[in-house]
Amino acid sequence: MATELQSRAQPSPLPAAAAGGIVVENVSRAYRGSRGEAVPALADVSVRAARGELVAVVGPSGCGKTTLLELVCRLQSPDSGWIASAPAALMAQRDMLLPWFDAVENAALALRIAGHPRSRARERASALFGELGLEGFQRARPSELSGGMRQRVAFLRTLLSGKEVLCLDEPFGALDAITRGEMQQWLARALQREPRTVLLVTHDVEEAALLADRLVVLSGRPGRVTAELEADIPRPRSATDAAVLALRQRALRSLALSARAEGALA
Amino acid sequence: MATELQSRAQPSPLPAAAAGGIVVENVSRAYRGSRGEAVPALADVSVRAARGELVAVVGPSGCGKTTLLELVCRLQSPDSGWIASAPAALMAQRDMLLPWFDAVENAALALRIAGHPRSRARERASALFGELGLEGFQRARPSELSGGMRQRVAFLRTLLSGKEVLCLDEPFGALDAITRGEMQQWLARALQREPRTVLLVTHDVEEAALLADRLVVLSGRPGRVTAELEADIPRPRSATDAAVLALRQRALRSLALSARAEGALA
Amino acid sequence: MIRARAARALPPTLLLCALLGAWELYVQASQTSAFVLPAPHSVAAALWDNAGLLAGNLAPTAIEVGLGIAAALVLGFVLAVGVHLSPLLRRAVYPLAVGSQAVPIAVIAPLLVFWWGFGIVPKLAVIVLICFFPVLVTTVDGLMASDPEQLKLLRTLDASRWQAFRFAELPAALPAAISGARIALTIAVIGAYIAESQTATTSGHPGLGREINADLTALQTPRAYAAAFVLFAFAIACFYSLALAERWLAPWAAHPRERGAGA
Amino acid sequence: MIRARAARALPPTLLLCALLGAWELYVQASQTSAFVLPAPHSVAAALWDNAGLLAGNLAPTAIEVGLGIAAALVLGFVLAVGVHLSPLLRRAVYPLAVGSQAVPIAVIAPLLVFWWGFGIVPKLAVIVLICFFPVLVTTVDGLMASDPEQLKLLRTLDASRWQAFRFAELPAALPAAISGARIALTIAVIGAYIAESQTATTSGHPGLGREINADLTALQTPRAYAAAFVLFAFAIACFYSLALAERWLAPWAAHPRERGAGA
Amino acid sequence: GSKHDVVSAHSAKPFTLMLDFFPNADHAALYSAIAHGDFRAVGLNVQPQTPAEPADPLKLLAAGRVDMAISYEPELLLARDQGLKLVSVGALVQRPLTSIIALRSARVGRVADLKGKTVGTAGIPYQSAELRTALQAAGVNPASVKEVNVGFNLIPAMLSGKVAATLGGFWNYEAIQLTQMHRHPVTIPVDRAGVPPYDELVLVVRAQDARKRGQDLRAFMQALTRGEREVRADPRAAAALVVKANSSLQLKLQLASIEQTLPATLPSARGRPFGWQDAAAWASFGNWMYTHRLLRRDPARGLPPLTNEFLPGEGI
Ligand SMILES: Nc1ncnc2c1ncn2[C@@H]1O[C@H](COP(=O)(O)OP(=O)(O)OP(=O)(O)O)[C@@H](O)[C@H]1O
Ligand SMILES: Nc1ncnc2c1ncn2[C@@H]1O[C@H](COP(=O)(O)OP(=O)(O)OP(=O)(O)O)[C@@H](O)[C@H]1O
Ligand SMILES: [Mg+2]
Ligand SMILES: [Mg+2]
Repeated sequence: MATELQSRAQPSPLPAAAAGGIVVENVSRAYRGSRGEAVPALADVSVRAARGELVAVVGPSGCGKTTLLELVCRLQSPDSGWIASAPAALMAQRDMLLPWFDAVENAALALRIAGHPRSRARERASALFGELGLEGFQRARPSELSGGMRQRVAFLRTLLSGKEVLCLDEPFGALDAITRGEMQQWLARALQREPRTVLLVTHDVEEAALLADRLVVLSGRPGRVTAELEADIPRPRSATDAAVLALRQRALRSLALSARAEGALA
Repeated sequence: MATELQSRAQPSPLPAAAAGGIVVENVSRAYRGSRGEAVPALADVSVRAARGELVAVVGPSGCGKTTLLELVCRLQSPDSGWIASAPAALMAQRDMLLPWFDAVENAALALRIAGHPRSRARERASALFGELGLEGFQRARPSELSGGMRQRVAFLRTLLSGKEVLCLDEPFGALDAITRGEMQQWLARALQREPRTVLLVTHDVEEAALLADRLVVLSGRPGRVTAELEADIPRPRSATDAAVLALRQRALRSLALSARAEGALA
Repeated sequence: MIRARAARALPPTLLLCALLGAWELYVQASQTSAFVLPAPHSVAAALWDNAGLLAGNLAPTAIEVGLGIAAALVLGFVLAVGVHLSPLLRRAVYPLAVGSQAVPIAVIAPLLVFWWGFGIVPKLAVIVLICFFPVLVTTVDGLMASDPEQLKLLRTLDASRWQAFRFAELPAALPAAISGARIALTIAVIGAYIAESQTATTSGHPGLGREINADLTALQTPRAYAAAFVLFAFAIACFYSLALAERWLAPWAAHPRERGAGA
Repeated sequence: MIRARAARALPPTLLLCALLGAWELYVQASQTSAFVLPAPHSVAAALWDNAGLLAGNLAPTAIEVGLGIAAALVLGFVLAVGVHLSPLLRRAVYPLAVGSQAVPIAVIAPLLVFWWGFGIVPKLAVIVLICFFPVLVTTVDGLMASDPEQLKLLRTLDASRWQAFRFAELPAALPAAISGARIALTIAVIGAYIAESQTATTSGHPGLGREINADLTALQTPRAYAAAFVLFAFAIACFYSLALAERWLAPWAAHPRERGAGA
Repeated sequence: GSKHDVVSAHSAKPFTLMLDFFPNADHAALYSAIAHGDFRAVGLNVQPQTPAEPADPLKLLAAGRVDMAISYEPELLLARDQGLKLVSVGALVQRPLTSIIALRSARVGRVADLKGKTVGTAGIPYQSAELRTALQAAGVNPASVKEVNVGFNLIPAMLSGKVAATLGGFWNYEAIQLTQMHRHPVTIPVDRAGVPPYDELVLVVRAQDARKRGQDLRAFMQALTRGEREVRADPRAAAALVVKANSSLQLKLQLASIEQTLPATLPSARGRPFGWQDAAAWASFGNWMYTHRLLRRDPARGLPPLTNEFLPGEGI
């Protein structure tokens, strides 16, 4: 299994530790703003996900969650700190469907890239459309899909990449409560069948409590880890389980605290 | 006040009834699919919003909510039925910020269009950035904003249009729980100061229960109205109010029912 | 359908008629010499009288345009892809391609004839030299303008450079490339004229370009105008046939507004 | 910075040197007549010996290019906007603009001289005729390709047709228009050559185009090549100065990849 | 220019003259007369213009854009056949300059040697007819010779071995050029190969001007005659003036060209002035063009295409 290291500083013993999982250690990242000033997005963030773990990341809007995922997927490099991760697939916040391909072709993109012949790739992707409630829309162009349908196609594309690590950026944000619940169950089952390491960014704390093994709460910009909540709740979980509800409350409190701290700073 | 009528069939006495509000009556709408077949999106939908009312629309993904809003904003015409509405502004599901303008310029777009001089328009929009947690990002380009920040800029742009009717398509979908709560309160206050008619599409039933005067639940594709729930709950509301929780539960049940009905049909 | 088409052809036809009318009036009123500006009616007469000759001369010109543009499109496109994929090529070849556009054909024509003689080859070389450039520029610009977010996506899916090109950059650049092809196709017609003027020909039907030059020196001005009119119409035909082909090549770019909104 | 620039200029310079070397070898080996293909060293000598003359002749040509391209950009752009905003203009004017590209300058040159005499005006007319077209096509295509969702947005904000154009279509089309301007600017140089060749001139410093033709007929082939080389370099300079201007005109389109990713 | 120039430019009448081609040795008399102030002395401010192509001068003359054009006798006859009311008022060169030129390396010594070979022309119809006439006169079937239109690239086409010979180059120009390059051309002027002689370069005006502006034309011819004498007196100075007008030219070649052309600038008939045109020769050349279907109408009918009345000592 290839675990790769990415760093601005000296090498570290992280890769071995990452083995199939994710290690983010003391990572900071700032953007250059429109007037050339530094816009710090992440400050000294450390997050670990062991192999097969699902770690949820919650935090106020603009705190650097998307930045964190792009760092793990090596679309950006950290200004300082180390990151190690097995090959990771990213489901971006905006669906990024390619307008020149139809829905199946978009979903099957990873298979095409991996070298599968076109018809086989389409077949495999098409078979899953029914399960995601997209039956009949295989040949629709992205512009002919609703927002939630687009998101599900993008989700499917990410899953079909077959990568060991999945970075999901608000994967169900455009779905109604019922469809979202179905998709969460579907994901949980899929991960049970074929365990993968998942870094899940979500703004729905309930979703985090339902799916995660661990919750990482980030403060407002620049994002710092303000809390890490373990979710030792047996599966399958339901939104009405007491443990889930309790975790949700704890997470909300941490989130509110970190948001307030930010407000105090501002 | 200009209330305009849009219809494919004979004229009707609707405009008068709409006066500052929205009347959608027996509207059906089908798209043409990629292979030329009809894709019904809305079937015989009737929705009314009196002047100053906030009507929330919930329904499974792909049931035609976005279509409904575009019909009200006259970006599409119905295949049958009547629609009447005061001039309406649309906040689309995807933020549609213009990449060549900075954040304030995007927010101030409606003011520019209304003929305000550039500096005045920017000033007015800029003043609201702090309230939405965007202070300091006035001159950032859309590509330099996080998903939630983009959404808030788009929201601001819609509000600044000054239209009597607002059609909001999942306005807070990309926001974390805390920021979302703040934005909901902000909207509620803004509507109290300056009442407007709002058609709010949301996939968050709690949000609907918190904000709406009435909830319209749509069935799965093609969307039909399966329930209309009155929300006679005094304001300000809180997510923990018993009435809000009860409404939320009722709405979820209707939603689940309509989703199941759809599943039964499929 | 047919009625709609007829309605579409109406405005340009009307405008053309108006222009021709104004031209006729101007010639009559100003008494301009027919050798500087023949009246439309005498051009029309020349067109009618020489229909066979003009048709015979259109054939070789059309063949030159067809072969030349095909080669130019391929060259322009391949160069664009090369320039896009290789920064080295971009820096080395692109400036030379730009400069090549400023070299008068008259300077290199003797060399072309020296190398390839009197046949069609030097003419095709001229057309290619003139026409590859718009395709090159628009395609390079189109490729550079593709969405960086899409490229990020492809990177996370481990797409190779080539796959990123094929799945994202190429389709995104196609509309721009088609713009370039449109320009190239149109100027291919004048390119053929220049090619015929500047390189040697054996006789027979030497092409419309040669015919125009011969008519001009023989002071057969109305016939030269008639031949130019044939080129004019031919260019329009080429241009609009590409517009048709485009819907098939890049349907997602085929002007969504014409499909969309309310449909 | 300066070092980086020097490094950038290296590949084209090396390639140019390699090409010149190959050319020199070819001429020496094949014993090609200097009147068909002069050797680079004799072109270089001609360049050196006639530096003053060439510079003197570049001046009027550069002025023609400058004025001509300015007028062509304005015409192409205004026509594109007109064609885009008015379906009638689109149907009426666009085909004629396409056809205009196929009319040989030689046919209309006497008319231009008849109208405007021997000065710069008919030359500018020729340059405009040649150069407005790429701008027209790319701008029209760019305007048509703007995002229908953005236009929906503007409609809900009650934007007038003109505002929709100004706030959405125009900025979206600017990169494509710049592509067209790039092509136009490059071919303006050859346009000036054609203009000078095809219209009559009084002497003095008649421009590089005239000079090339006079040199060719006087069999001063190396000097014709030297003059062509000046045009070659001039076109490259024009092209890259527009590339600089572009960053200022349409910063959001200035190749995000160069700013972005990891920066 | 000196102060003197400026003053007289005001008093002198502008007179636009369009050349047949780039300024060259054939225009030596013109540039000499300009440089020596001969035109100004007769009240004309002559401004030469260079055309874009050889057909332009007559067109722009007929359209009234220029006052006089230098053209070729065949071109003038064609123009008149097309209905242009133009007339030649003097001959600058009294014989055909157009020649069949071959390189010695092509092993063409006489017209008959062209049999089975490729000949380059500039694609001008009457020159093709001249080639056919020459071939027939030499007993060669024109069908056995391949004619290639090489435009203005006559010499490069020969030097690159693509054609064995060319018809269209001038014996006083291309041939001298090749000689100076040591390429030893074989030169056969077309009037030595069976084509009736004609005046290669003529001065053409509008017929109406020939009627109304006789004074200007007479003055022009008078000054030009003076210029011609100056050339004769000092060919080297004249060559320098030509080179000054067209910097592409080489002095050595222009001087040789002027010297060799001088015999052809004066009429062969004794006692005739510079510029004299032989009406009989014109008639016979016109007839040749007519019989070769280069003209639609017999030029013998209608008004004469030439007049000598403005030459010094002629006319009224
Ligand atoms: N390309 C960029 N250039 C400059 N600043 C950027 C850029 N991308 C992001 N930022 C800034 O970095 C910060 C973090 O952005 P990021 O997208 O990671 O937030 P996020 O946590 O994903 O927020 P959200 O929940 O709203 O999606 C924001 O303040 C944003 O303005
Ligand atoms: N332009 C189009 N062409 C064809 N079909 C379309 C088009 N737009 C929408 N549809 C179809 O119409 C249906 C309703 O779409 P709409 O976007 O209104 O759904 P929605 O309720 O907004 O869904 P979501 O909650 O996922 O955003 C979907 O099945 C979609 O596939
Ligand atoms: Mg984000
Ligand atoms: Mg929607």
